[in-house]
Amino acid sequence: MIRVQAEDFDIGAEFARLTADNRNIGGLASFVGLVRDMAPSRTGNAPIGAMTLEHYPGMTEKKLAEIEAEANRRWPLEASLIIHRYGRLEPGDRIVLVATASAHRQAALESCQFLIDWLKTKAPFWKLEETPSGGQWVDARDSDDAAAKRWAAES
Amino acid sequence: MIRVQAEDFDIGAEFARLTADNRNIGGLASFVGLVRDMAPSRTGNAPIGAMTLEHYPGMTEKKLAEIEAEANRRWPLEASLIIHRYGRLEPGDRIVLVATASAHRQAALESCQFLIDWLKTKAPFWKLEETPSGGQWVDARDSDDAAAKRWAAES
Amino acid sequence: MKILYFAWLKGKIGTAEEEVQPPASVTTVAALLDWLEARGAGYAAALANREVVRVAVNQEYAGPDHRVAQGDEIALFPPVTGG
Amino acid sequence: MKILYFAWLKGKIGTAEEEVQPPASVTTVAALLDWLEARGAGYAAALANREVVRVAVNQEYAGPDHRVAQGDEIALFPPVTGG
Repeated sequence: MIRVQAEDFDIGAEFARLTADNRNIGGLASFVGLVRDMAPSRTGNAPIGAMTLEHYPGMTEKKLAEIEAEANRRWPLEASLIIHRYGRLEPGDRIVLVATASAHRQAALESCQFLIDWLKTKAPFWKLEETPSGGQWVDARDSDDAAAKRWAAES
Repeated sequence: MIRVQAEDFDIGAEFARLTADNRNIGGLASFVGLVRDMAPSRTGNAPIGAMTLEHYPGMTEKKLAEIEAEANRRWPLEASLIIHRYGRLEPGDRIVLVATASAHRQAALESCQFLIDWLKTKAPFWKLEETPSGGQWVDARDSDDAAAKRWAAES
Repeated sequence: MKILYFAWLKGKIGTAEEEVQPPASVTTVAALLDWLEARGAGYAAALANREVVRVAVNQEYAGPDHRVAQGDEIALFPPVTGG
Repeated sequence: MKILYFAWLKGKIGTAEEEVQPPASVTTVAALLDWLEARGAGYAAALANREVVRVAVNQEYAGPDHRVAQGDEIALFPPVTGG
């Protein structure tokens, strides 16, 4: 399941829903992305007051659904969930939740890593950070591209 | 932090505690192990009514604390948590929670995988499954040893 | 053809969305970007470095040779930074 | 010396814990296992296949050559299956 929303999410409730009535789940892997109060900038680390996540409504849902389907093709998953927020978020706020459940732990852990690597490089979101010197769009990182490419060879 | 307990745990509350007041956490990776209602047996898959987790009080806490310290040496973690239950558990029950938080997602994801791989092979727990043919001690799996050995080369 | 702009491309061009009618000779993503770039200083600034401009045609990533046609929804944006 | 047994070793030997006084010649894990194996049918059954017996001395994993001494806490158990 995928959700793109402004509201926060309740991790305990999401996990409970994801695993409810499925007794073949042996492992549930998850990743939660949070807003930090510092970010690397061209001149070292800069304090961040807040950030605004812009996205491309329509394409976002399409790409998240595609990659969730791809994860389910590559690994024998019992359940999967991607929630990605947009709008203004403050340090400590949750940005994204990726959760994957499988009979076996390795499938859950690998597919969780796959999903987060992928959505870092393909999901159409952009972060605008509020810094002391004004709003600054976050640059994409080469290391994110490299992380996503690891998975391409297997496709 | 490590905890060895008979009681269940509340994942949402644990995550909230783990990330509270730390605005340098950018990623929180976690793994939850659950009891399945089927298990591989010598004659194919067998239904499991419940399982009892025995452990070695004292050594368990010692080994979990050691491996948590090792993860904190290998990765720049902001927070980490291992909760492992013992006693009688039924299908769908949570067995174990591993959670790691870091400024960057890769450190969180890798250290989470490291901890779960490690505790599968080194933490002194044993599973007794209740099957239609009686109680059966779960055999250790070679694949778990192989998973743990991946990390040895880096130590 | 509908064009959407996101993140700093939206800021430089000064609009989030517009309807355009490029000439019939504009049949690829690359030709469309060339045509847009000539529309004014904001467009020129936004499209000066094509390396950091990503394009989606009808909500799918598209390279410079991808065909564009009337009725398409085209989006221009920088490399994504979600997650 | 205190010996603890876990999982199926406990079942085969019939006790979870006992105090033993091996002779002074028993100075290593391997010698201790040999001595225990000779104590009865349950011990012999439990220790027949040393490949599946793990040993901890004072709560640390120990190989066959590890020293054992009076006052040690020794634990015998099968390969672990937690997580």
